Amino acid sequence: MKTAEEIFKILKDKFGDAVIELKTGVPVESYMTVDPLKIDEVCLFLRDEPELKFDNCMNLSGVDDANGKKEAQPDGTSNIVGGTLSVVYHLESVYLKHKLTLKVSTPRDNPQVKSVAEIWRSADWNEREAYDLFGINFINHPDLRRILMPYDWEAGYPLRKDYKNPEFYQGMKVPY
Amino acid sequence: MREYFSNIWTSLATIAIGMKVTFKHMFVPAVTIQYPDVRPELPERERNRLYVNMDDCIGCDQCSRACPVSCIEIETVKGLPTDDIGKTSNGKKKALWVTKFNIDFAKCCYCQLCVFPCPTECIYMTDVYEFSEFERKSLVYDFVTLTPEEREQKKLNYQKYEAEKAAEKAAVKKPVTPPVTEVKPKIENPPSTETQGENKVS
Amino acid sequence: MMYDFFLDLFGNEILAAIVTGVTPLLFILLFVLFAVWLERKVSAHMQDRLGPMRTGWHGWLQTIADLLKLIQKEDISASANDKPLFNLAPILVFAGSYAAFAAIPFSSYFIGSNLDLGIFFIIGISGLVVAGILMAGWASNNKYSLLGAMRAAAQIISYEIPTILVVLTVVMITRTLNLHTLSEMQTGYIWNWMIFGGPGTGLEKFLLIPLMFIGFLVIYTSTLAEVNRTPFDIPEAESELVSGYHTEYSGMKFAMFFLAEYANMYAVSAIVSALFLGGYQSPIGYLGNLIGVSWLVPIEQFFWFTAKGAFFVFVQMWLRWTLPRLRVDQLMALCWKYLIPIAFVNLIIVGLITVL
Amino acid sequence: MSFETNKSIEYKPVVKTEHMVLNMGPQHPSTHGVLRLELELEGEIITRVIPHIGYLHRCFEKHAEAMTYPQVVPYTDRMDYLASMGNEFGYAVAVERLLGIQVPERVEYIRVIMAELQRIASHLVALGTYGADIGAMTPFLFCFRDREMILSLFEMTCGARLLYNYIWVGGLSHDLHPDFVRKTRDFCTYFKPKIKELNDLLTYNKIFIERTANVGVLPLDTAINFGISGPMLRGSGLKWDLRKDDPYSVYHKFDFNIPVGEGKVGTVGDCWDRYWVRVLEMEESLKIIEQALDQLPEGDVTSAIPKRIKPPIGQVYARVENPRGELGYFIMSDGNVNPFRVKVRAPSFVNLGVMDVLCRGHMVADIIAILGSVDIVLGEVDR
Repeated sequence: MKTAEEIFKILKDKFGDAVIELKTGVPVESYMTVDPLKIDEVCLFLRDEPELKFDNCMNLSGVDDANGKKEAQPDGTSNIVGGTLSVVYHLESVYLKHKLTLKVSTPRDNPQVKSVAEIWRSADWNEREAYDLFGINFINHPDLRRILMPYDWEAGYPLRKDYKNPEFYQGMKVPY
Repeated sequence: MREYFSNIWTSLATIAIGMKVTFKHMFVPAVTIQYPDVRPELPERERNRLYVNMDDCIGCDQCSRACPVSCIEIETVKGLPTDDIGKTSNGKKKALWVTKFNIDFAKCCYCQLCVFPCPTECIYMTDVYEFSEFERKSLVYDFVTLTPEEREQKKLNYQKYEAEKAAEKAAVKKPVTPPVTEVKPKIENPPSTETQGENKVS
Repeated sequence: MMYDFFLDLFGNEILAAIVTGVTPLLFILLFVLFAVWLERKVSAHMQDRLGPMRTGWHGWLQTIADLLKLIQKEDISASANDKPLFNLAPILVFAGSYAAFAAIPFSSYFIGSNLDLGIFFIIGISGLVVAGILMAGWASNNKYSLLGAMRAAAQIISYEIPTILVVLTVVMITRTLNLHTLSEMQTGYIWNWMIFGGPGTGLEKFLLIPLMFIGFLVIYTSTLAEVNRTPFDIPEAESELVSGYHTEYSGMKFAMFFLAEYANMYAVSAIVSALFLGGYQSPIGYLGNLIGVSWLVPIEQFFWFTAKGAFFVFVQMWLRWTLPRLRVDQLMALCWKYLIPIAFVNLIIVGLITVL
Repeated sequence: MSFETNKSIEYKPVVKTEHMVLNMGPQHPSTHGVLRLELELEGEIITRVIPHIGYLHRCFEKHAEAMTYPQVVPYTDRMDYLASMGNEFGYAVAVERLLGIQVPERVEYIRVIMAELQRIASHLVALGTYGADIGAMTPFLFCFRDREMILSLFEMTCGARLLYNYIWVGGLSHDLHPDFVRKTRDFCTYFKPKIKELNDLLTYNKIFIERTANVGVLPLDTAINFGISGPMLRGSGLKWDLRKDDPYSVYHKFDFNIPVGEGKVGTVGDCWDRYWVRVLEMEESLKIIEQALDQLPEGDVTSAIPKRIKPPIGQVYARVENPRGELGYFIMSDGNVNPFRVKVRAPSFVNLGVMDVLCRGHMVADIIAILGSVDIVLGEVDR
């Protein structure tokens, strides 16, 4: 059993700048920010290191940080330009019973995160879901398709904060 | 070989045990009830169709805001100072005409969230559960007790009153006066005879 | 038999033949009406339910209401169906099970045709059912139907073997294939039935009793499989193959399959009771003989035969609402690894006993 | 009737033949809702399973962003509609942790009773439909008969049978009905013999064992790597239950066992083990309910409900043991009355991901057995 600080120290020694910082003191949950393009290496280390042994990825969720600039559109809605999308990983060790929250942030215009689906298979569908609903591109994912939305959905990524309902889908009017 | 015969034996034995259970149940009284003839007794907290007691409704819009599916639509018009809108059962004077109180039961999710915030306990869930309709729009229930003409009238009255007030204001504003006097004419302003007549009818 | 009776009555061969042919059909229809209602009621009461209650007393008219509904239904046929086969299949399936009734002895007078090869004819003609089911599955042009039909064919053909082996065991003792003669041999009281060693006496009879019980269990299990009832309803396993070979059928064509299924249920029950439980013979003697009214005896026999058949149909239902279903490979394993060896060993032992 | 079941995961074809692609669902009697499975078959042997989900996607997460915190509760009901109390419980735990409030003891006890009753109800559906999938209809109706009694208890308490909106952030919508304790005790005594009857009728039935033992074996390391939780993980032999391993609410006060799969009739982690774990869990739930009823403290159940829920900026991941596994809520707050982001870690969603591994090399009929033992609720998979 290790605390987040100890884990952060181990990771910092091993990966240096790839592990950016440990945010503590925020309400309820502290988390560690990691470089999105190094996340797979960090995760593999976290899983295989005998004293960490994070063998279970409980949850993987995409988040739209909505911290970009809002650009008003002529039809009254607004688009968000710039800013970041994030992916939050909740890891846990079944045997050592400690938990860890990782967070990666990636630019909204070209969101790219290394996939951890090969490390924890539970991340496979969760990453597909994050891709489906946020448009985060998971590099090296074995099968990155839409999962909840129809495969031919073209109206964007629904959980982004500036998502607008399309008027038509496949020639059918959407709001019944 | 031994396994072979034990397999045959366990198969026959477990099948016989299962058949015994089902046979016993042939003589157990049925648990189903013949629904339209026999009706289940509903508990007192049953959550079915909503009912609004409009006598108590003060038009505060809290139920509508609490609703997660926005199935309650409320529109209110301020009563004129002279209007007698009536009192709620706990003795509060009402200040608003409720000109629209629609609940769309096609949307309602029967979560009871609207019931709790109501200050006068005038919206509550009843145990009426059979209210299917052939058309979806007939599931929109209108609870307002006023007739459509009256509702229009109330709106018009208030508009007229506002307009009069605005005109008054404008009239008062021309000679620059302190704001206190601005309110004063409102009270003194005699309501039109029309409104009074309308109120008597209602 | 029945044909001669009607020939005497009408004096016209064609009319007599038609009436003789239609009588089992009437019986099938009435029986199916009853059996479908019984199935519903049995399943309902086993599951602490009531079942149909509204149409008539305890819903006994429900089957007729269903029939009316099925007649009115649109006869849907998909564009990719093989139309001639698709239309032919339900008729063939029903014809197979209907033809089996020709040789079933309902009473000593009520036999469609008193064939010398009665039991052989029934087993042969039920083969038509397999052809019909295969046709239905193939013509539907539906993967589920095809899988169901393939399973059905494999299943029915496999299970014919233990059936025939057990029939052979019985035939070895009775030395006849004629179902009428076979039933007549089991006359008298309950201990003359084949399941209690048949009409013989002495040590041989007592040696035969356990073997006959085993044979009875084997043939009952395998006939259950031949008519696709749970636990062997794999061809139409509704949780896997939707409805198997009759997924694509609707309206009256579906009703034909339905009718054939229930008719088959009765047919196999009748065979089992004719072979082992004395056919139409009463276990307790006849009232007609007692009071000297000879025409009452065939009616009593008819009653006993129907009752025995209905009892086995009830047991089939009872099993259905108790047991889960097997998987297709387990079904085959049950047949080839268990039933056939048992039936075969049984056959040899019975053969030795009868020879000695 | 012991038949060699197909134990190998990889199927090696002997003759090169064309594969058949069979679509199972979204409208199929045994896909438990609108799940579509694309099966690649070699005869009747499965070479690949591709699940397609999303037919019931109702954008719970998007909805939640537009709702205030109390308004989300009725929506959580609709995810795992067979275990609504558990969903509400998880949500309440998450938001309370975010707000940092403590709820009265009585509330916690009532929540535990409700969650455990719901677990029994949910497992009854799981076991009953499992029997129906395998072909036995009678256990299905017996299970539903008993489940109705639990639903009546819920109806008495909060007025609804399925979608309760009962467990609120900080409290409960109603206190218990005066008759509740007595009737629940009656139910407990009524229900114990029914479990035995179910075992006689289905669990130990040879045909049922043949259909489920050694089928769909899920090894433990695979299970953990796939993030499997709940009875599936326990069926694979790991004593892992959030009620003990990450205690929330007042579960630490109760004495109960965590049943695990032991491979009693087959291999550890086969379908029968998963089924058996559920049967045993019902008994454990009864134990918890009885203890909770004995210790039930007095108090007010609505006193701790905040008037206005406005959590500080922050995030929380709270999880509870739902009947189907670990139900986690990841809630991000930006200090508004609406949650900024709600992500649900739905146990069915994660558990369904392992279908392909479980099914390879088995037959079409086994798909049904495996899917039934995974016990998914599509409302939760698609959210």
